[in-house]
Order: sequence, then structure tokens, then C-alpha cells
Amino acid sequence: MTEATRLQTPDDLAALRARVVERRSAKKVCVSICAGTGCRAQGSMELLAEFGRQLESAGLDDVELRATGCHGFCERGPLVVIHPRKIFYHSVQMKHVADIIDKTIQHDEVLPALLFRDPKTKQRCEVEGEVPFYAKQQRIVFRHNGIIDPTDIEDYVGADGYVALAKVLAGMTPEQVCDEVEASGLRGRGGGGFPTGKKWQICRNQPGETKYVICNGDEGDPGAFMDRSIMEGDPHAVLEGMTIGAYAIGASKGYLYVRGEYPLAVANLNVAIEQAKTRGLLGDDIFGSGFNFTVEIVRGAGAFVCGEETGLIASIEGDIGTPRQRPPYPAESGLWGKPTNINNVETWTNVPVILERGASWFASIGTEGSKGTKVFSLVGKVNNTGLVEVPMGATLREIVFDIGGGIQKKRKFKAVQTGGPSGGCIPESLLDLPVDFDKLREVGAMMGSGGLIVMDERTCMVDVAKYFLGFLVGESCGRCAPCREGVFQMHRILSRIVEGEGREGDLETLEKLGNYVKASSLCQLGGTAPNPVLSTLRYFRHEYEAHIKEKKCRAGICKELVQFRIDPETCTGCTLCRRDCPTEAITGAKKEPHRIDAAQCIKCGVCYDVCNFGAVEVE
Amino acid sequence: MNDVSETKLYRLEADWLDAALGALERDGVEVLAPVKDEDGSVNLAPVTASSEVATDYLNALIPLKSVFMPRTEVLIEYERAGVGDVEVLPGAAPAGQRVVLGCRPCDARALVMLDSVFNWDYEDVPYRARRDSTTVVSWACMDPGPHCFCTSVGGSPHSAEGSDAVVYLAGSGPALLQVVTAKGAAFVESLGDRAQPAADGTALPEPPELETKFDTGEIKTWLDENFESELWEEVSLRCLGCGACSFLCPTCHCFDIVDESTWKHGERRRNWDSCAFCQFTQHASGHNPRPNQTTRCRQRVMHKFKYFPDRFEQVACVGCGRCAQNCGVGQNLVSILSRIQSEEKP
Amino acid sequence: MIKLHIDGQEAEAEEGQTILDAAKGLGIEIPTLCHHRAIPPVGACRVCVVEIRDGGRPGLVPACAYPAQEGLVVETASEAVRESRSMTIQLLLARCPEAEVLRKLAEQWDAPPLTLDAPLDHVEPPKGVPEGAGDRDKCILCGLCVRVCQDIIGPAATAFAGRGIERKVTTPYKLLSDVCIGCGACALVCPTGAIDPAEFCSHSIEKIPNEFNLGFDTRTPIHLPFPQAVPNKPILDRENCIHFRTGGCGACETICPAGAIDLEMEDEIVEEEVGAIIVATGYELLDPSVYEEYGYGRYPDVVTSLEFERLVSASGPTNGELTRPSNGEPPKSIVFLQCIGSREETGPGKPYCSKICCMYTAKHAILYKHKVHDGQAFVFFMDVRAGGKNYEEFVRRVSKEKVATYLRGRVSKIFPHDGKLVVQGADTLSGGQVEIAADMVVLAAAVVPSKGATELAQKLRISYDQHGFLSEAHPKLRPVETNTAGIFLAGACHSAKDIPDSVAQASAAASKALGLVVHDRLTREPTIGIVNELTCNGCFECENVCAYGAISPKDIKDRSGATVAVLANINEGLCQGCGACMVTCRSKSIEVQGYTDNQLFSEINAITR
Amino acid sequence: MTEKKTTAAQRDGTDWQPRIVAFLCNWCSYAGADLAGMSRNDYPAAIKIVRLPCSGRVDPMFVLKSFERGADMVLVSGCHPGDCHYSSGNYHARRKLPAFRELLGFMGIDPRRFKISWVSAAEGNKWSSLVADITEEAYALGPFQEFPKCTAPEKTG
Amino acid sequence: MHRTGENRMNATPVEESLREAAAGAIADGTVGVVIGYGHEAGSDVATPLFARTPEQARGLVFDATCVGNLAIYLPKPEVRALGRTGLVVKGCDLRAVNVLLREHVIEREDVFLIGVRCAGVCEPPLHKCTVCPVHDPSGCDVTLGDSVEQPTADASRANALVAEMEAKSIEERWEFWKRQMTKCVRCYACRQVCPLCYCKRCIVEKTTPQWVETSPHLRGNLAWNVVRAFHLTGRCVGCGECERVCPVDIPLGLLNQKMAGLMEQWFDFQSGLAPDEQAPFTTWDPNDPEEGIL
Repeated sequence: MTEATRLQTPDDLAALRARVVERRSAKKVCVSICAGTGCRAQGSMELLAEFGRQLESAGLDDVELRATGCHGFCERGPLVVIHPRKIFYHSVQMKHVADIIDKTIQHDEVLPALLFRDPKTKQRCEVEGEVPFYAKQQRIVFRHNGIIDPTDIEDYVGADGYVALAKVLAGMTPEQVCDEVEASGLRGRGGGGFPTGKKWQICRNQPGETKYVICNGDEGDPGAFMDRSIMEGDPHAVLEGMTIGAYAIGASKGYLYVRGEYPLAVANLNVAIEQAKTRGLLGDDIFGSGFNFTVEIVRGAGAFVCGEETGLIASIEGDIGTPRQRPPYPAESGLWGKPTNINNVETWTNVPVILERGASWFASIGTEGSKGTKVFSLVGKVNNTGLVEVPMGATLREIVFDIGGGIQKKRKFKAVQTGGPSGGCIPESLLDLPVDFDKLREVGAMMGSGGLIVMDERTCMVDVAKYFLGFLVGESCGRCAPCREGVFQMHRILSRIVEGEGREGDLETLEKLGNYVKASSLCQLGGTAPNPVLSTLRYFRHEYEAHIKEKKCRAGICKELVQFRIDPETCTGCTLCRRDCPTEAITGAKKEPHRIDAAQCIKCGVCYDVCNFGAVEVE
Repeated sequence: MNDVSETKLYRLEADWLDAALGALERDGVEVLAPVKDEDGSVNLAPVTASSEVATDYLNALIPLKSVFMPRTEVLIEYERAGVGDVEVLPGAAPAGQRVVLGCRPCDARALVMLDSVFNWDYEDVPYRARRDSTTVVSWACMDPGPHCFCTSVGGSPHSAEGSDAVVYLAGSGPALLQVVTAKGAAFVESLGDRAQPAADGTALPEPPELETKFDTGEIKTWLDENFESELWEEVSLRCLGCGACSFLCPTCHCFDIVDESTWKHGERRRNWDSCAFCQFTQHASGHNPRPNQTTRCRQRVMHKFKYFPDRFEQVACVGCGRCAQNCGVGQNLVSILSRIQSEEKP
Repeated sequence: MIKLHIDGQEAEAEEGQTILDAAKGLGIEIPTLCHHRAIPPVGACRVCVVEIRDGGRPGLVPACAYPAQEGLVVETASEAVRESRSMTIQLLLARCPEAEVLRKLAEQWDAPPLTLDAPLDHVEPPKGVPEGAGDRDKCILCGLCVRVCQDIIGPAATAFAGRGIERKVTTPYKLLSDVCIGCGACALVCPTGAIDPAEFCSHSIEKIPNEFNLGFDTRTPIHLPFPQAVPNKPILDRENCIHFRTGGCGACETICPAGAIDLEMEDEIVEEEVGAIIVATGYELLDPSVYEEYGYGRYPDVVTSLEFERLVSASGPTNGELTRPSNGEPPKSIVFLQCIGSREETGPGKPYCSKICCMYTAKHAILYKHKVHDGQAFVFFMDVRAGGKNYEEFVRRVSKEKVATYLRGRVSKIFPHDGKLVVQGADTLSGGQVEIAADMVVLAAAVVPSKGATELAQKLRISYDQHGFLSEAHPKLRPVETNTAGIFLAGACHSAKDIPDSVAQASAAASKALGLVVHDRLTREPTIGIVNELTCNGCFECENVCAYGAISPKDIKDRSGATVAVLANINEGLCQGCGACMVTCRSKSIEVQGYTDNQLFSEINAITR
Repeated sequence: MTEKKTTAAQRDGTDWQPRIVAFLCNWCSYAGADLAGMSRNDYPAAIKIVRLPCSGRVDPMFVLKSFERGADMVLVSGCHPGDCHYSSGNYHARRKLPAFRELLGFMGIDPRRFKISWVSAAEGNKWSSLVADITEEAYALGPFQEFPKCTAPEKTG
Repeated sequence: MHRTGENRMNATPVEESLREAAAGAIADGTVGVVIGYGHEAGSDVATPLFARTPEQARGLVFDATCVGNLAIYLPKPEVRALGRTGLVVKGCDLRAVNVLLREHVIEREDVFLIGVRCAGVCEPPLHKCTVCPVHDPSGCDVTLGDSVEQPTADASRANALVAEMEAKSIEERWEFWKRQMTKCVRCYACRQVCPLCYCKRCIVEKTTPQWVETSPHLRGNLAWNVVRAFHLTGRCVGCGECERVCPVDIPLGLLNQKMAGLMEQWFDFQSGLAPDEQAPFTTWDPNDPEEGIL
């Protein structure tokens, strides 16, 4: 690492980049280990240490060890990439370290056992790009994730980091920056999809000396973790985006509101901020332009509603994170009553690359109304879960089946839920829907922050609606009556329905309440909260009706409405279900058909799930 | 008054005083003699016995003039009977026969000066009456005090001027009496056998020596020229403007006339006054020709040593020294006169 | 001026005003719950939603919080609005079925019968609060109480805890609040009556007794001093006002539509030059607790006549319903005692007759019968002094028509027994002892001058008698004037007086005062001091003794303008001619005209001739 | 009134009656005396009243002059403390006049011949009894000769 | 006669410093004149010395003969015409200066006070010295002399003469004062020497009305002396000059002591201890004594 000198001019930056690139010649061997949260949970840090020890004892001083950000394929962590061949090993364990050093590093041999095997083609994939999970992705936001060491600014600079900032400060007016971003067609990735350039322009045009930019890193949607990945894996990109935005808007202070549960993100961001300050990329007179900008990290306190921008502002101000009535919008009167621009992490991360490569390049990606890519956190009943970045307009089918590898256990696809808890459920009939902001909204769902939950036939849509509403009942701030009382009442009705107490008219009441809550709530939490119900009612009304009228849950989820039965014809008497039944409700001798004692059955569905022969049936 | 051309000397017996008092009392003559009061002051007061009479004193506190010019006297009285109906009554009844026994020669000498004032252009009736009915027998001064300067103003401790008779006391033994006037002779008569003519050739005792402190002639010469002089301011600075020196002066004779009345009765009184008082010359208009102590001090010196000699050919000072002795701030006529004399002879 | 359309009408609003304000300007009523004029709006309850049709993002917005914007087209009762509002009311009603305000709104806005489940069973009260205190079930979580306490009053004794449906108003850690000042603002703004600061305040809350009702009820710091007050305007009691106690609140200033309240206003000494003063300080009653035998102050049902007057008054604490203070029951028997402290030559009472008691006791007996038809009234009296036009006839009617039983004699003792007050007294006409079990006893206490009347008299330099009644200049010839020119007396400050006498004296005093002030110039006593500048020493001892500040230094200048002396000078407008300066002046350089030394000298001369 | 006078005269065997000069403030004591009259209260006629604005207007010279002129007793009466029409005049009187009385007493002038009292406008009764009492005392003290007699010794001569 | 003090060789240290201070003040123009004490032949007590040049200041003395109270000269226009007045004051004299300040007769800046610490004058010490509360004059522009011990106040000694008089019967007192007052010649030396009798027109000089008869008969004399004593009540500082200069030796100080004692007893007041005090007859207190008031 060279001495951390302040980069006075864009030329300084270019010089540094040249030095970094030269030092990291393409031929050099480098062991790159994912240090994202997912891989860490699976032991990647211990692995890193082990590599260090063994490389040292083997005297391999010139082999570089690098901890990178998340690759997205968390399902298969820890991930290790050996450069320069970029050999992609997954699920690496401590016992593999010696082999990797011995074979791969010292003798350039690939260890096939650690390579990914495509379940379809049964082919082993030597490099990351060959893995189907990655093959269909277009990584713009994730351009550096898994490649650079997030705690080393030189890595970022070496990967063309801060080039955009240098370009902006060297030769663009704030208006030009706004225009460029607007021309790129970038829309807010936080869920609303508001055109980012326009948003900046509004804030920029507000009177007043003091303005703020905020990065919303309060990633609250259950199952979504793309913002975390970015903050952990590419913090400088966030800072660079914010700095450019601040310049465009006329702010000199920024806040990074990071979810409290993201300690690694906070740590890496702090490191990045310190480094950027040292390099003169934050602070006064950046690149000699006279532009000053500092960033402060604020840790969130764990309320979903703090993702709502007015709630977030209240939280930064030290208040209870409760949204307030808009207008006035934050762009007019935000933090401390000053014009404030809030964008989410993913949006900010898009900014440098847009300015580096140009609006038209960005606008060439995606659909007519939605440009660029979108990161989804693909979870649920798919084979490959993780973060996936696809161009706008990719179909759900591509995402679920091509990237996600299809439904687990070969079960039937039922629906995909998008947009987080307030999103909607999209049925199989719409699998070929190109995913963008407008299309999702048309079908009653939403982009949200990019949650994508895949559901199979073993999913009860009423239960899903109840689940999400339950989450929202808990996360509603409680300030406005529609959200607080309305969502609660809807949840009550759903609870009743799943308990078999559904009544005639419940669905109408649900619809009425849902529309009411949407229309009358104070903030967008309430404004979208009924979506899970309304969208499932739209596409899976029959399931509701079955629950109410027939008192049946076809998915076998709603215990009060389910009866498990073992088909004696199909049952092989393997005893698997008998052994797993928590209440010993299953009886039957080996190789004899088993049966379930309804009196003792608690309808947990374990038998159904474990049966490898499909002998357990739901009535 | 000075109608005895030839002075005669008598020798007085030791008990002459008792004899005199007895005889005078029998004749209804009031005797005023020096009496020492409870506070130790000596003043002329009526006596009936010789034991009351003080002999060991320098001088009476209140000078002899008070016998002839009381500090207050009623000139007339009036009664108001009704509105516009006022009856004027005669003033004080004329005094009876009196003998002053034992004033000092300096005080007696002052009567000469008072006489010339009160018998000048207008004869002052009450004064004249008292003067006529009173015989002044002075006691020659044997032991003058530190402030005495009678010799500097033409007098002597044994001066007979103004006295009707002069007694020369010598301890408790026999005394000599010098008759000066007919009234003095009459007084000797009253002594009967207690007074025998002295043997011829009996010499009067020599008066005690006194330093002559200034020359009144030279003083007058200076005063004639120096009405305006810075000296007046200098010597008057400490003067407080009280009337002590005037009131105790045997020759000062200024008076004030006031009416004192109640609802129906009134008196017109004549009271002593002093040229040192700031209102002494104040006009009804408010104007005061002697507006400050400098002019008032000057007036007193001028009056005694210039105006009076101009008019009566004698200075209005007998050198008794009371003024110097009684001044609270050491204002000292002698020192002023000495200064004047030194001014004259630089 | 912002112009917008509300329900098809053109509305106007100032910058900073809301749709609600603008609608109000048109007389369009929009219901609100979480809104209070004094408190910045939050738009929480959503009852006030209106529909924006044009000029802004279409949809439902809260009228209370949504700024009036140029060109907005707003509907306040569109289908969407009605549906939303109705639903909101239903939802809130589901939470708080007992809240009257919601029931009324439900009727008004056609919210159908409840079909929804009530939410959480109970909102837990803070720890330590006795069961049943307050009515927490009525809380609709509008947050007014929290906001008023936090933003307006200041202590922030309450706050929201929990989120969503578990949100509730409580104190930090649900502990009794030490910071609560018991102002009651929370209860005042609460639309449903759900909150009572007594529930969570750790200390006792003192209520302000209503002075006019003699403490039988309470009042707020801003109150009308009494019904029919002139001017009939509320007054602010600084001692109890939160703003003046803590610096917070000031809500009244915000909400007064007339902008009539200015809390920055300081007490000011208003100096008025007047030509006449009428003193009408009135009277009060002797405190009868000095007579232990009557038990006043110990037995709540022993009241003074003035308290009785309030208790039967239609504008009084009981709205005219006569009840026993002890238990709120109507008194079935009542005893009136006259001459309590009057006509008493020794003891704590007054030697004079209070003059008005005979008549008002008779009136009270009649009032009592009006209120309690089957009640029994007794009057103990010494003499009935009903001198006045139709007075004797009135009293006679009361006694003859058995409105009250008149007993001539004194009461020796009153004591409680079996829920009643036993009145023991003598009936000197029958010669026997009487014992009456009464529900209520009314004491006709002696009339005494108001507190502070003597201090005022001393300030005004007018005289008063040993009882503190102000003295007239002459009992026959100048009965409404005082010894001090220009000061007149009216009413009971002068002596015990009934209404006609007071009115007569007041009219006379007013005439006297007018007689003075109608003239352009006031003729006044010429007895003032004059300084003799020729003799004044300028020692200013006179200035020290002058009670009027009438003496001040005056520069005496010579012709060149140089100050040659500084002498006393008397301001003839201020000088009252007392002569204290004259006596203090040693050089006799001041003369009070009319009382000069010469004049007094002559007087002494004449007297002693 | 007449009765008392006769009694006193008879007791003395002369028709002498004391001469009491009273200085009364206008607002309290004078009004009190007026009230006494209006109330038909009886009190001795030996008292001669000089009305003043205030007891604070009473110069000690008045007292001295009254004695010089033959008064047998002097009374000064004003408002009670705190009640002064002029706010503080009687307070000043309360300092000066008793001090003056002390001075007179020190010089051998009987202080019993100088009375000071507070009588309010409402105290007609106090006034009449006060006058009765001090008149009685004046009788007991007899004529005050010292002052009138002390004229000049030099009246004759 | 000539002044003897001017060249006195054996000047005491106090006198040396006094002469130095006075000469300095004259020389540098601080004052136009210093009034102090000098010795003059024929006078038992030191006499006032008006030093207008540094040379004249060499004649200043300070010893046991310095009885007089020179404050009397402060109000006089003749003296004020000489320029700012320097004044040699003993503690007792300073009290008179304080009263003059309090009564606005002079202003503080008009005078340059040369205080001299003094344990008492004359041998044996005068009564006023034995009871003097201000041996050390404070508040002067210059204070000279060694510090002297301030004896504790002894009210009984201070009032001894008064008490002696009060022990007599009223008739005896009358006879005493009658005799004393008869002596009075109305020379007004008592008034003229009193530093506090500065009236432009004395009450006896007022003729309409004539409160005090000017004739020196007993009645007029009584009136005059009563008035004089009363006008000094609460003001007299007890310098005793009136009594000293009375040519007929009336014990005038006794009257003043009586009244001063009364002021102390009734109002806890001693005159002249500070220039900003409030004279008892120009103020009041609601709790003043009420004795002897009917």
C-alpha cells in the first residue's frame, strides 16, 4: 500500500490508479475470499486466517490474500476465487485449504470437487461466469462486489473508483450532473421509483444555503439484503455516489442511515469514510474544486418504518421514527427543516457508474420506463438463493428458473411475492412478465427494494397474506388510525379465516378495508400495507373462498382446516414420517402403510414434508 | 462732673467698707459692688454687706457701662384698650441714688467717652439720669492682667478720669481714697469717721508698670490713609462676627431699639447691639453697606481709633483687654493695632 | 393570499394555513379529532380527510395538516371522503366504543353499526395507578395529550410507547410521573375524555378553587371572574397559569381567534391623572369560625349567608340546586342564625348592627322554600330591624306565612349527631330551650370592611374608624366626601349598607365627582408652601421630610447664568401644605400659605391674651 | 361643663381657670373635636384650639410662645400613627415634640404642662374625655407662673 | 506681638508631616488656603491660622492647645473666596464637617481634609475628648499622626453631666437655668462659633413674627437658648465651642449633651459619624417611641 496521500487533483487519482493497477499485475496469484456476511457465517474468516498461515509456512510470500464483499451466491458459501485464472470454489472448508495451496496455487491444478456443478447439465463450472446463477446476471451495481477488498480504497481506485467524482468535480456543473442522472432514466431503487435526477433537481432548486443528502441504508424488508451487501462490499461506491449527489444538490453534509443490525456495513463504511477523508475525497475542497462534503453514519434502531423517509429523518433527528404528513416533502423541508434528498443505497451506487460511463450507456439497459439493472434478493422455495442483479425487463421466469434454478423438490411453482412485505403476489400465469417498476405496479405488486420470494404449491396464500400483514401490524408506527387500526383489523379477519372462522362478507370487508387503508394512511407503509391481501385476493380469491366456505386449506398450511392422511397405496412404510412426527401421531409397522391419528396430530406437516413418496396427502 | 479742681486724699480705716455700706443703706442708697457669683465670675451687683464684696479680681466681667446703659431697658410701655385705642405709658422709673463701689479705673475712664456720646447732639435722658444719680468709686488697679494695655491708650491703672473717687486698696490694711468730684466728696462724707484726710504729703502709690504697645497717634495717622487696605481682610479672616468684644467693651455703646408686645401690652426696649453683627447695618431693602466681616472689623477699629478721636479727640478704648481675653478665636485688637503700627513703620 | 376551491366554492387562505382553515373560512365544517388549534397538526386520526381533485396529487389528504395551496380543488364530502371518514370512525369506535364523541360522529357521518372487532382488550395504565382511575378505554391515540404536554406545556410527562396497535399513551417506564405538573392540559385537549393526569402524576394535583363560588367548585387559570362581570371577559390568573409557572404552554395565545391574549404583556403601573376618586371597596363577612360553638369550618353544612347565596344561585356551583355540602342531599331542615358577630360589645364581634342581615335572612328563607318545598326553616334572631320601605312587611310575610319559624334568642351550640346538625338555642319568647336537628345552618355573619381597605385609606390619606370603615368628611353635611378633596365614598366601605343605600350613595358620589371634573380648571386650596430664597440655606432637610416629593433643588443663577446657589423649590402642584418642611426649616425660609408663622403667631397671641 | 368649672373654682377659692392652648391637626383631631361637639359630648372650655393642617406643622416655637404668653398647658394632637392625612406628618411630630418636651423638662419647665395625643376623626369620645382629664390636671398643677414672670430684671433702673 | 509658632524649632513629627502636607497642597494648587492651628502670644489656646503660602504653612502646629473646631470657617464666603479650602481636622471636627456635607452646605470636593489623629486636647483632657468616639478621623484626604487607641464608648460617662442635672428636682433645675440664662448678653458668640449655625438668617433675626425676643432679658434669653439647643438636636457634634466661647460662661454644652444623648437613646443616632447619615428629625420610623403620648 502506498502512503496515504491526499489526492489534490484528478491527475493524482489517475496516478494512483496507475500505480495500483501496475502493482496488481494480471499474472499474479491472488486468493480472494468472500468476507460477506453470508460467507462469514459459514466460516470464511477462519478460512482466510488459515490461508494466511499455510501460505506463510509454505513460503508463498508473493501470493496475495484478499477479503472481498459478497458475491451474492450465499447459498454456497464460503466462496473462494483463485486469480489469475479466477477459479471459482464454493463451499470451501478448512480441510480444503492445504489442497488448494498445494494443487491449485502451487501447481495450477483445479480441484473439481470444489467447483460448481450445474444440476441441469451436470457440468462443472471452473469460473464464476460459467455458473448459471451468474450467467444471466448483469452486474452493474455489484460491479465490484466480490472483486475488491472493501477495506482498501486502493482496490476501489484500481477498479476505476472515484473516476466519476473526479470527472464531475473537474468539469461538470451541478445542473449538468442532475441532467445527466435524469437522462440516464435512473429511478429510485428504494421502492417508489421516483426519477432520481428529477428528485435532485427539486431539492437543488429549493432556497436555502444548508441542504442535506441522506443515504437510506435501513434495509427493513424481510429477506432483502442487497443494500447490506453493497455497503459491506463496495462502500466507496456509496460514498462516491453520495458525494456526486451532494455536489449536484448543493449539500455539504450527508448522513448514512444504516440499519442497526448491519455492524459489518457500519465498520466497512467507517473505514471507507476515514480513507476517503485521508485521501481528500471527503472533507474540504475535494479535488481542489472548492466543494466540501462530509458524511456521518447514523445507526438505525430497528424499525421498519424508519425506511420511510420522514420517519428516517425523525429518527436522525433523535425523535421516535414516526412518519409525518407530507407535504412538505423532505426536498422542501427535511432534516432539521432543511431541503433534504434521500436515496437508497442501491440508487447511490448506480450514480458513479452512470457518470463514469454516461447516461446513454445506462439508458441503453432496461426497459422503456425503467433503466439499468435491479438487484433482487431471491429467496423462498428456489434452488439457488442469493442476490441477483438483472437488467430491468428480465422476466420472472428467467429469474426464478434460470438464475434461481427452479423450485425445490420439484414442487410446483405457485407465486412469487415481490416488493417486500407490502408487495404483492404474482401468480404463475404472469411468470413471463418483464420485471420493471410499472409492470409490477400494474399487476398489483411492486418493485419495493427488490425482495423476491418464490412460493410453491405448499404455500397457502391466505396464510402468506396473514403473515405479511402480521409483520406490518407489528411494524406500523401507530400514528395514523387507518394503518394502525385498519391493518390490525384486516389481520384479525385473516386470522379468523385461517382458523376456519371465516364469514360471509369477510372478503368484501377485507377489500373495503384494504382500499381504505391504502387511500387514507399517512405514509406509504399504510399506503401499501394492504397489498399482500389485495393482490392475493386478486389472484387467489378461490383459496380464500375455500378457506371460508369449504373450510379447506389446499396447501395444508392452515392447521384448523387441514387433515393429513397417508395414502396406504403409496406409503412404503419407510417409517421416516413416523420417526419425525413430534407427537407420535403416526403409527404403523415397517414396510406397512402408516396411518395418522387425527386426535394426536398437530398438523405441523412434517410428515408431508419428509415423505419422499408423496404418500402424505392433505385433505 | 469734673468740677473738683483740687483732689483730696483720705485715709480709710480698715472697716471703712462696712461703714460705707451701713451708711448708704440707711440713706436708701443702693450700692453696686463686685460680687463673685457661683460660677466664679465677678460682676457688679447690689450688696449690703462687705463680705459680699470681692476684692481679689482683675475686672468685672460685664463692664461698668451696664450700670448706665443697661443691656436692655424699657424706653416706653403701651397698653391697647381696644382697636385703635392705645395708651402710652412712661418708661422705666428714674433710678434712685446709687453708688458703684469698686469698678476699675479703666471702666470709669470709659464713662468719659460715653458721656461725650450720650450728651452730644442729643442728651440721652435715661443715661443722664442714671449718671447723675450714681456715684462712681473706683478701685485703683494694683495688679494689671496680661491683656491690659490702658497705658497705650492714654490711661493708667490709677487713672481717676471718670471716677468720682478712687480708692487705693493695700491688702487688708488701710486704704487711701482720692476724691475727684463733688459726688466723690459726698461719698466721703458718708463714711464719717472712717475716712480721715490723709496727711499732707501722703503720696499716692506708684501705678504698676505696663508695656506701651502702640502709639494711638501713629495708628490714627495710618487709619486716616488706609480705609482700603489688604490688611483688613487678613486680620478679619478668623473673626466669627459675634458680639462678645463689643458687649464686653466698656466704651462700646451701640444699641438697638425693639418693640416687644403681646395682644394688649407692649414695651419699647433699648438693647445692646454690636457692629460685628452681620445685620447691624443691613437695610430694609436687603442692601448691607458692610457686607462682610472685613468691613465690620475695620469699622470697629476705625470707630475706636479714628472716627471717635476725630469727633471727640480721644480714642474710644480704655485698654481693659476684655476683647482679647474673651475672643474665642484669638482675634486680638492689640495685635491688629501692633500690625498697623508696623505697617506704618516698615 | 392563496386561492383554492373547496366544494366548488372559492376559498382564501393565508400562507401557512391549512385546508381546514380555509374551509372554516367558508363555514364548511370538517370533523377533527387529533386537531387542536393550539397544537401543530400531525394528521393522525384521518377523520378530517378531504379529497384533492385537482391542483395537487389526487387523493385523500388530512385537511388539518395539508397546506392550502394555490389552485387546489378540494372536496370535503365526496364519496371517497365519506367512505374513508366513515371507516375511520368505525375503526376508532371499534377501539373505543364508549367514546361519546365518536358515537356522535358515527351518527353524523353515517358510520354503520360496528362490524369490526375491538382491538386489544385493555391499554395498561401506568404502574401504581389505582384500578379504575381514568377511562383509558376511550383513548383513540390521537396524541393530543402527548403533544400538548411535550410541545406546549413542556414537561413531556407522557409519551407514546409501543408501535402499531400496541401504541399507547403512557409515562416513561410506566412509572408515576414526577415531571407532571398536574396542569390538566392533557385532559383539556383530549377529545374523548380518556386521560386524567391524576392517574399518572406522582404527586397530588391541586385544583384552583373558584373564589367567586367561595371554593365550592374549581376553575381554570383563565376564567370569568364571575357571571355578568363587567367587562364580561375572561381573566388570566398568573399565579396558576402554566405559562407563568413554567414558561411553557401559551396555548391560549395561539388559539385566541381575536389575538386578544398577549402573554408577553407585563403588569404595568398605569398612571392616570384623575380629578376625582370614588372609593368603593365594599365589605366582607366576619369569619365566623372565631365562634367555635357554631362549628363553622368544622362542619361542612354550617355555611355563611354569602355561601348560601352561592349555593342557591342559578349560576352557582350547583347550578341553583340547593344541596348539603356534606353529602349533596337537599337539606330538609335549615336554621338561619342572625347577628353572628354583630351587635356584640365585647368578644370577637363588632358592636354595630350589620343592618342587612334581617332582610337577606328573610329572603333566604323564601329562596329555601322555593328550592325545598317540604323543607322547614328556622330563624334565630335578636331583634328584627326591618327599617325601610316595605321591609317590615316583607319580614312579616315570611314569618306570618310560616315560610320560616322565627325564634327570638341565641344559639348556644351546634353539634353533629346522626348525620344532622343539632342546633341548641333559647327561645326567649316561650322561655324554653329549643333543639333543632337541622341539615344545614346558615350564619348571618357581621359585615366588616374589605381587607386592605385601611391600607388603601392610608395611601389615599383618608381617615377610617376603629373598625376600618372609611370615614366621611362630615356625618351630616358631607356624607359621601372624605377629608381629602376629590375623594368620595360609595357603598359598604363606609358602613354596612344594603343595595338601595349603596346605590344612592354611589349616585351621590358620582354626582360629586362629576361636579369636579366637568370644570376645565380645578380650584384647589391655596395652602401650599413657598420658599424664601433670600434666606434658604439649601440644606434640603425639607426635601427629606416632604412626603410628596414636592421639594427639589433649584439653581439660583446670577445674570451671567452662573449658578450661585442651589436652593429648595416647592412644586406647587405637588405640595399639599402639610407644613412639615416649615417646621424642619431652621431659618424659617418656608411659609405655608394660610398657615404662616405670622398667622399662627397671631392666633397664639389672641388665644392667650 | 359649667358644673365642673364651678367646682374647680370653688376648690381654688378663686375664679382662676387654666388656659390650655391646643394645636390640632385638621384631619383627625380637629375633626374628632368636631365630632365630640356634634355628638353633644361635654368637655371643659379651658381649652383653646388652634387648627393646623397637621401635627407635623406644630413648630416647638408654638409651644414655647404659648407658655411665654401665659398658657398653663399646651396640647398637641394629631392623627394616630399611620393615619396621617399627609402620610408622615405625625411621625415627624412624634420625633420632634417629645424631644422638645424633654428639653423643656431638662431646663426645669414642667413637662406635664405639655401634652401630646393622637385623636382620630372618629374619636369624639376620646377627645372629650382627654380634654376633661388634662383640664383636671391643669387645675391640679395650678397657674404656670415661671414664664410670664421671667421678664427683664432691668425693667427699672 | 508676633506669631511664635512660625519658627518653632522643636516641631513634633506630626507637625512636621502636617506642615509638609499643607505646604504641598498649597504649592501644587490643591488648595487655596489651609486652615489650621497656630500659636499666638496672649492666647492660651491655639488660634486659627490661615496659611495661603507654603511658608505660612510652616507656622502650623498641632498639640494639646488645638481645642477649636475650625470647620466653622468652611461655609464662610470670605474663606471660600480664597479657593479650595484645606482644613486641619481632629476626629471631633470631622463630625462637624460630615454634618455640613450631609446638609449640603459644602460639597466634599470643595474641601481638602487633613485629618490628624488625636487622643484628646488640653490637660486634663476636656470632657468632650474623654467621650469622643472619633479619635481617628476617617474619610479625610490625608490623615496624619500615630494611631491612637479608641476607648470604648461609655454612655454613663458621656452622660454624666446630664445625669447630674437630671438628678435635681425640677424646681432646682429651673432655678439653675434661670440664673444661667439671666447672664446671657445675647452676644451670639455661641451661634457664631458653632459650625452648624450657618443660617443666612438666624431665627432670632426673623421679625415677622419675632419668635425669639432679642432683648437680653430672661424670657428672651430662655427662648434663644431653647431654640438654639433644639435646632442643634440631632445635629450637634459636641465640639463644645459654644460653651468655650461664651463670655458669661453659660454651660451651653450641657443642653446639647442632653439632646444628643436623647437622640442616641431614642433613635440610636450620633451625629456626624458619616456624611450620608439621615438626621433624626428628617426621617421617621413607624416604631418610634410612643411614650408620653396620650
